[in-house]
Amino acid sequence: MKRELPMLLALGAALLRLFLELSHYQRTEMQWQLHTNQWWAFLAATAVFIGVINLCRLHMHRIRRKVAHWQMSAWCLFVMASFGLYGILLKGPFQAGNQEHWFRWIFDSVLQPADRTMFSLLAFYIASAAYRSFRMRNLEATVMMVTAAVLMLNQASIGPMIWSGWGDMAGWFMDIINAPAQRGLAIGIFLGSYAMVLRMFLGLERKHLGL
Amino acid sequence: MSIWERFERINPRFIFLLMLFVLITPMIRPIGLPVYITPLTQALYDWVEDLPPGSVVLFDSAFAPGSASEIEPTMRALLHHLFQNDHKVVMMAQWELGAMHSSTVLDELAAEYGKEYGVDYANVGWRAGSENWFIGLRDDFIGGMVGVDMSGNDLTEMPLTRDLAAVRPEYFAGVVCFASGNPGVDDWVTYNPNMPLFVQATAVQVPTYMRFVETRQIEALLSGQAGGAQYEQLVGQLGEASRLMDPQGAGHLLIITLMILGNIAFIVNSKKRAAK
Amino acid sequence: MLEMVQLASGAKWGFLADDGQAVSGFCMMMIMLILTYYVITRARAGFPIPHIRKIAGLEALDEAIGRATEMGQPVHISSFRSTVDQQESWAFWVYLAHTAKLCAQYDTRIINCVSDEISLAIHEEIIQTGYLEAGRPDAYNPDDVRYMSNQQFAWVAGVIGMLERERPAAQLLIGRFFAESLVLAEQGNLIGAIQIAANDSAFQLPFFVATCDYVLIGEELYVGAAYISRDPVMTGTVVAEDMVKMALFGVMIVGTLLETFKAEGADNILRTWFNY
Amino acid sequence: MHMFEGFLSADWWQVWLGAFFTLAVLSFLYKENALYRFAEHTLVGGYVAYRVVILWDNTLIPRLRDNMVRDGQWIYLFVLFVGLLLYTRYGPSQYAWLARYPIALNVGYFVGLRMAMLPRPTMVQITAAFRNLWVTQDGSFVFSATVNEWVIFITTLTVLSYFMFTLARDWRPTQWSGRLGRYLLMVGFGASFGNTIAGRITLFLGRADFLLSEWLKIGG
Repeated sequence: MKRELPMLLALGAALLRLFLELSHYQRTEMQWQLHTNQWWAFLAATAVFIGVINLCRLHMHRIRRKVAHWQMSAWCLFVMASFGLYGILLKGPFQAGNQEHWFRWIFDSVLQPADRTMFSLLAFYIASAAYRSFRMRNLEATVMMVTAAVLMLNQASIGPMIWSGWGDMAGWFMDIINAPAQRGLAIGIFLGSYAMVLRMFLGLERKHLGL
Repeated sequence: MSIWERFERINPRFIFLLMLFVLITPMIRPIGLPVYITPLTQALYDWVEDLPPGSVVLFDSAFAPGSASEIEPTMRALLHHLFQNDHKVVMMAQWELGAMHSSTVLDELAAEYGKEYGVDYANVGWRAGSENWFIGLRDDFIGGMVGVDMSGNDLTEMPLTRDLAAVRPEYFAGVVCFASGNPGVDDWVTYNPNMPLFVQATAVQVPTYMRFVETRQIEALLSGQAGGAQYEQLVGQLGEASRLMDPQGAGHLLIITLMILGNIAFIVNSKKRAAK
Repeated sequence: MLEMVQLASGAKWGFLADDGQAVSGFCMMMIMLILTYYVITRARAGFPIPHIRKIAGLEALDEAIGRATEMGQPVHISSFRSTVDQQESWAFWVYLAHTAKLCAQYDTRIINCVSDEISLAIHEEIIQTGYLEAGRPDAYNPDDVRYMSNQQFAWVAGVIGMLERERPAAQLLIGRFFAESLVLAEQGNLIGAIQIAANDSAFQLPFFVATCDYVLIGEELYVGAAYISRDPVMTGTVVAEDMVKMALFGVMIVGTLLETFKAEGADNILRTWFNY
Repeated sequence: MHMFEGFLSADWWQVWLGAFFTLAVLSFLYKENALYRFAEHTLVGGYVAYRVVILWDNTLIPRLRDNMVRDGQWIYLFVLFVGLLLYTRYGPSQYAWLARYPIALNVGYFVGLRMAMLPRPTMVQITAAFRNLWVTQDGSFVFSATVNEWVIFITTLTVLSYFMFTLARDWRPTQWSGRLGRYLLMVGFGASFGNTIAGRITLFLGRADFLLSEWLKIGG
């Protein structure tokens, strides 16, 4: 029950999906796959409160032990509880409230700017990364740097102003070197990941079941 | 310590500060760098021009607000273009935050052209279940969406969505995927290869998607803000993307200058180290 | 119970083609499956298996954990989008189990930040088992497995805040990353952590290559996952993979010869077969 | 002062809250500080709540209310039960193993998907590697196109040969082509990096544009 059944369930689920995908269920007129997919999507959605439990436990511990910045933990829990309950109870628990004006207003004026700014930090990090790592230490770093520079000048419309053929040169790097290199990488990744999938399928990897 | 040695060990905060200065200045005083239109942007424009009137176009917002600056300009310009030519738009989202963000844009543009919800445009949003959900849409659009749009309206009661049985070329003229990562373009290419696919991607993804363009799995590919600026020019609705192309160039110049100086410092210092 | 759905398109014979690449994909699956089974049976029977070439990043893994132990600082290991549906996550679980066990043996804290609920339960289980196997079940601290929302930049905000406050000496970024790759790697660099990345996304590899100390590129991520246990059966799967790779070299060369020498306007037989 | 137009109205608050959180996050570039921590914890708590709300509204409730109760698909009750087994991890420890069932089902179902679907997009990439190494147009030989085809062909093969792990790894030609493949891969990475910088700068420009034209109301 504890060891064999989960393994069997996993194998059964994998075989079911494999059969559904390869057999092209449209023949059966019952659209079995459509329904099984919907059941599994629902199964995944039922896990949503695990994150809430984890977050509560972590921050409750911090508050109880009064570790540094425990006030922030309290604030985090407050934000989660108030925003979540507001969204769910806004139009009653059985009606969708997420498109309601004030719920969207909070999303647009608090979460979205913070999220976008977080992402925009990349503009600075990429400058310092380029400065620090593009040095002519060895041939590898040098070829990477030169191609990056060519593409950068093209992106900024500066390359084409210097020489009309610049765009073509950048395009050559993208289409003739980059695309096939990506292709080689992708084929390798496919083989590697497929071996990984087969290890899961054959039950060689079962770390996730705690076995 | 010589100036070069100091330069090599520069505090990243100085670089951050320089970058801030270089990016903000041209925003206040624009320079006016030119915009070149690429064939891959032109392809999207031509496709929209050739669509029969009243076509239903599926938008897939597979991005988070984080990358909105790169993607939103094209979405706006394209909505201008579609609404001007009297086409209809159904918006779905492979990213949950994309659903929320794009609905604001869609509502705004629809109001500007006086379009009616449920007749000219609709927003069905995001559902849980990742690929399971996505694959299901290929065969049953309304069932996969649990029968409701984002605000809980019944899809079978709205004139626009009533007959949209599946995400197939019979029902939708094409998909415009606004992608900033996974899930996104790969899902369309893998699970629904029959739909004509047009992509506005963030610049970072463009090199990887070039291989799909070559194999004709993607019909048009717009790259980041540059793509937005180009489309804005084509439609004649200059907006955010066109305005921000100048600081873009300045930022690149700064990075290239830093790279060159960094390398000079590196060479000078390694000569010194070798001499010691 | 199941409703009947009107068929929108013609019937398809799955196993017998008519749907894109189904057949060639199915053949590929059978070939890989048979080869893998053959090689692991040989390995189980005790026949010698070829050694795997050295992968620098993998050797550095134990070293990095050792350094964190010496400095008395935690190890941070994370995969951003570690949802259960991705093969990268499955590979990540192998690394996580290995790292957790080592950390338990060395008495070093291991911090894992998660962005998916089901994975959260799995990661807790894996780390707990690692501590159990090392014989120190009570040293496991559930507070070090942290859920930081499933949204990319909220997650990043939480992680870089954690990096600044808790200053791990080693950062292992293994698995699936998107735009946050550079933020995490640069921030790790600023706090002076030794960094190992393993990634198979062509978008993010450039950043990892530029900023991390060691990088496992593409396929190396999966091969490392097989190799890390030093188990001949696992290594056997890599041999099967290499056999297919050799065969694909042959296919590509023959395909190219056919393409070059075929008559004008004729079809390439191999291409037709592969596309089906 | 243009900044204070519509003082304390909803739109004014929206702009000012946005500006506050933008600046709070940007302050991290200088150092980790209380403002940043405030934004960080708001973001984490807010997004966890947002996910719960959106799943509740769009998946859990419609499935149970419409599909289960209205349409009588009672299988969702069973699925719900299996899904809830995951929470036994947080209960008494003798039942914690029950959580393995939903995990096994979730993972196994995707193992099947990957087995069936992973080869599919790759097949096109394999056939795309078949190149015409002698390009002619209207009967005459085209030099530049031929060179490009050769470069594409060699790049694909050498990059793939870098990923030889067990077989033929000690063979001299494989080693050389593997090394060449690694350099070509670096060229590809350089191209990606160079192309990306534009995108990353754009992200900040979007924020700066917000601060300057919507909050401070200058420029543009």
